[in-house]
Amino acid sequence: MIYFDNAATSQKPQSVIDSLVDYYQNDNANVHRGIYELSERATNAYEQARDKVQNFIHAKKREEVLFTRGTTESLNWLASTYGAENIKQGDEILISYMEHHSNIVPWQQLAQRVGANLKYINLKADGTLDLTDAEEKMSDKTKIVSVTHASNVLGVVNPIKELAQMAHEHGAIMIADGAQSAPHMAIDVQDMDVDFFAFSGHKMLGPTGIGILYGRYEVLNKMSPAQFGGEMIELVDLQEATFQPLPWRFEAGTPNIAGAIGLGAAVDYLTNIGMPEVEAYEQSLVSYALPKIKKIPGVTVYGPQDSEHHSGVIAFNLDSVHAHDLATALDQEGIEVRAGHHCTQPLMRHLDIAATVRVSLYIYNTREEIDHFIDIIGKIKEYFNREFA
Amino acid sequence: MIYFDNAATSQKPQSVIDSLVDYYQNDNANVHRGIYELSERATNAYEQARDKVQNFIHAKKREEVLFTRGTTESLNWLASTYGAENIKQGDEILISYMEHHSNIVPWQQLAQRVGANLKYINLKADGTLDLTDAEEKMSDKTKIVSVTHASNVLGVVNPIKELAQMAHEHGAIMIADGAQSAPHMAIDVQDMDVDFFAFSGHKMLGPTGIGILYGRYEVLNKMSPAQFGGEMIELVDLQEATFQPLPWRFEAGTPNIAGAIGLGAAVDYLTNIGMPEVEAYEQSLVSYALPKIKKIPGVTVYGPQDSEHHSGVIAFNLDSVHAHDLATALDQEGIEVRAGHHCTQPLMRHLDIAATVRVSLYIYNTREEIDHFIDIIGKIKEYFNREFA
Amino acid sequence: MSLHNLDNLYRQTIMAYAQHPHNYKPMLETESYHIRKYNPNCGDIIDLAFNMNDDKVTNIHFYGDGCAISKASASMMTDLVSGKNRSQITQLVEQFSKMARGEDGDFKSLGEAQILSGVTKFPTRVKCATLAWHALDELLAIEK
Amino acid sequence: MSLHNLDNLYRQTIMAYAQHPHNYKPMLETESYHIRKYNPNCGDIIDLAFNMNDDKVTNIHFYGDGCAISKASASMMTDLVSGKNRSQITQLVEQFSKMARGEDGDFKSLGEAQILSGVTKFPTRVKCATLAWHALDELLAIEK
Ligand SMILES: Cc1ncc(COP(=O)(O)O)c(C=O)c1O
Ligand SMILES: Cc1ncc(COP(=O)(O)O)c(C=O)c1O
Repeated sequence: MIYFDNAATSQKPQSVIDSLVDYYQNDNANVHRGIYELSERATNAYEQARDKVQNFIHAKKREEVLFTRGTTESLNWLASTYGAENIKQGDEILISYMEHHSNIVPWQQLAQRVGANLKYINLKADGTLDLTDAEEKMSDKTKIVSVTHASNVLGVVNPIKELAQMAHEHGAIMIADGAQSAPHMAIDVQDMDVDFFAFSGHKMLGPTGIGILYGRYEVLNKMSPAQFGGEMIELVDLQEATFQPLPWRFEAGTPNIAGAIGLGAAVDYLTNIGMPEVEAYEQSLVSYALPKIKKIPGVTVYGPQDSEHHSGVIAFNLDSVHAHDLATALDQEGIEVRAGHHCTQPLMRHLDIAATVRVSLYIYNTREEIDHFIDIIGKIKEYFNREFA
Repeated sequence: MIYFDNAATSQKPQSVIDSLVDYYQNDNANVHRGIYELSERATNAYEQARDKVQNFIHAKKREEVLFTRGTTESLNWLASTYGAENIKQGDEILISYMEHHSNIVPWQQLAQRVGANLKYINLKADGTLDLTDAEEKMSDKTKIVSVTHASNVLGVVNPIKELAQMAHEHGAIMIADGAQSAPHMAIDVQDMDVDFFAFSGHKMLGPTGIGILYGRYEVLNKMSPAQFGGEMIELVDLQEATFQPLPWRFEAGTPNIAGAIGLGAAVDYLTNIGMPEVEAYEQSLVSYALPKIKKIPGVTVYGPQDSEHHSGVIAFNLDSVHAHDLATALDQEGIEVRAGHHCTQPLMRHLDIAATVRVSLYIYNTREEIDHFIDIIGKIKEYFNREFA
Repeated sequence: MSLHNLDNLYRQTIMAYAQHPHNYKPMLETESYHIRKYNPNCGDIIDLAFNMNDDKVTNIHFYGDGCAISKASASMMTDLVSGKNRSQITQLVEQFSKMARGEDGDFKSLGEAQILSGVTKFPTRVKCATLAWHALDELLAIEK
Repeated sequence: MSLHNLDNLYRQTIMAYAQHPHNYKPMLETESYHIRKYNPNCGDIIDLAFNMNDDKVTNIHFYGDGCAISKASASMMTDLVSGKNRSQITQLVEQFSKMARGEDGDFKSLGEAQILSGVTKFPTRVKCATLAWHALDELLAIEK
């Protein structure tokens, strides 16, 4: 099987699977509560995973790293806590046309509730963010700028650092959706100067059900918890309660302990390879694949046309075979790609299309797989372009 | 090692661990999105887990079963969606003195926000719920009654069906916290006539990071989603969105797919034994353990004093050894118990104590373990009660 | 090559319809019955419209971006129901749903559309085949 | 029986203090410095109070429900700091924290409380040993 759907979720290395088995077989206990050794081991493993993530994204403090279910939950928490507390009627939230639904709908809901306005940064013809438009759409009314670091469709990596600078000049906070960047490149939240950064474990070799919300300490520490109960609590009276310090204040109930440990193992795996190496390898795959895909007659590739500016996500359409028919045919040949709107309906409308096929690559993909893929595409075209009448 | 901390989290059978490994190695893909076969397999496995849970708790429809992170998240969702939409100033929320923080603090927060009143049902001297007090405290102002099905401290199982009837007579909805019941007895949400039922996978042989919110279809279907983005969405315009039908409307973002599948395997494991058999076996352990613990000089057992009315959770104190010192000493002997407030601070104050030791049993515990435990307790008492001066 | 597996799905008749769909034309906005249906799984959109004359469906046509399966299915469906009345059509919709769920039965009344039963071997594509039929079903539920 | 491992923690001196704690008496509510500290991990509560006389701590005492470790630690701490001034005490608190974190150093100034270093082998119990010291630290931070 050739797995080309890594933007949806990645496969897992043996070391990640082993870390889960090892926890359940040898260290299985709840965290932060027991005063026996097993629970201490579980707690250590869980908190070490936090340290690993801290290093991975170059956060200043371990308290800035919160475990969530994934990117979607991280962004929802921001909308329901920071958003609800800081966004008032007439304020503006700025996102872009290339956002994933998870970075659109939470803000829509917030905007509707408080009477704020949700605005969209335009894209240029090559699919990259229009920074002039971003600049124009920012004003002192702008309170939140939330943009994806890397697109899950266009193969674009956005200049988050520049956006953060603009946002901060207008007194807004900067949120980056790192779901498609954290798995594929070195992340430095301090250098990018983001206030929040969200990503998912399952897209970066880790388990399902675990993700990260990074928050700059000063901002995060003023934010109310998103959920209540369990170990996030300090003192409970009958009518009120006080809470633990960061990061535990945001981790209500028994967390996904095995998930965090598995994510830690995934971080280890990626760190062993080196994130610059991961990025370089994927870049070499793209420069191999993109020209070949573009050479297929009748193909339209969305996003930048040169592989230098294109990440490992390649969305395209054939004029003669509908995206879904193509995906089904590829599946018959054991090649797994995605077809559809990729949870980016506003982007699809912006591009005036209903769906695309998407190939998304990761470290275990190879040039041979790409060759085979190109070969099969040719055969599929033939298959569908016979005259059937 | 003797593991007596099952109320915190349970150990996992090999079949549950294998189900995780099998998913990650053979079916790993995202759900509900792919049009290739691997994704279809992942989706089927995930949705089959929902069917298994539906059967396990005897829900009427599969749409009534939502996957969450655990009991705490389930209860928080209820407070932040059903609660926020239906509770107004002056309304009353009724819980009990034996609730876990996760079934207290979300309601406190809601009550504070909207100006509602949070009331507590009294306990009788034996630790059981005072139903006369419950009846008295319910009125037409009562909108939510939320009570634990089984206590995580007192070894009490509450008459949820009776409470639900009372609640419904007053036009309130009935929520049961099933964190300590679902792992240990047959659950029939239709027979209990609850509107919502919450529990955690990790306490019933399943993985961490997965839990259930059951909701009666008519009530659940009127509730707004708790989180937004990903597969819960139908159509997204720039300023608004429409959502999928139940159950997916409540499952934003990539869910804990492996967690759900593992929970399904745990349900299979328990169903194979049979929940009445599980309950009977635990009952036989309690009737063996409780009299022996009560015979220890200087011991105080909290909750019902007769094993017939006592679940597999036994909280006690020794007059001569503080709970933490006892737990540390037991840990040295390889016996893992919990000491502390068990996330029930209001209950601790109600009992006028700071902490207890807690033994909580499960299907893999044995009489031999209990014998050894009793034996060691005696030795520990001797150790601490020497004159050290 | 195992593309011949695809022949179960992309039968000659289906592909012919997909390449040259019947009753495929833009909405006039004057039809008395019109619905836009959306397949949230994939993003496909279908517009379906017709008039009712003497309880009989007339001038039925569809339009929109769709895969071969959905276009062929809409084509065959519009051919099939044209000139039929509500109760006849309701029965046909039921028959088609049953077939698409993979249940057994005698689906002769569906005519050419029987060929779409191959979709049951491709579970992820069932919605493509049923989209137009669901649209029709919703329109018929409206009493005018 | 491996209860003798416990001897690392429950040393004779510690147990003697736990059984017969020094400066263990209820709050008077007239002390100029008073704090209630809570260990959220376990539910233990400690009340700590003293007066300041000429920048010196006097009449220091504690009260509350606690395990042997926390009682012994509070006992030794109150003995140790009684009569000392802010800056002396701040140094002692720092020394104790260092020791409890398992760092190397010369902790002679802590006197008998050095014996509590055994707690570093029982990580889940470190907070029991430090609770009273944290309470003291917080009280000293208050300028009056
Ligand atoms: C850019 C982007 N943001 C957010 C998400 C949502 O991630 P998750 O489903 O893990 O919450 C995804 C992945 O689907 C994504 O590609
Ligand atoms: C009665 C009760 N309710 C709720 C919870 C919280 O469960 P979780 O931590 O899995 O969310 C627990 C377990 O700690 C419990 O015992």
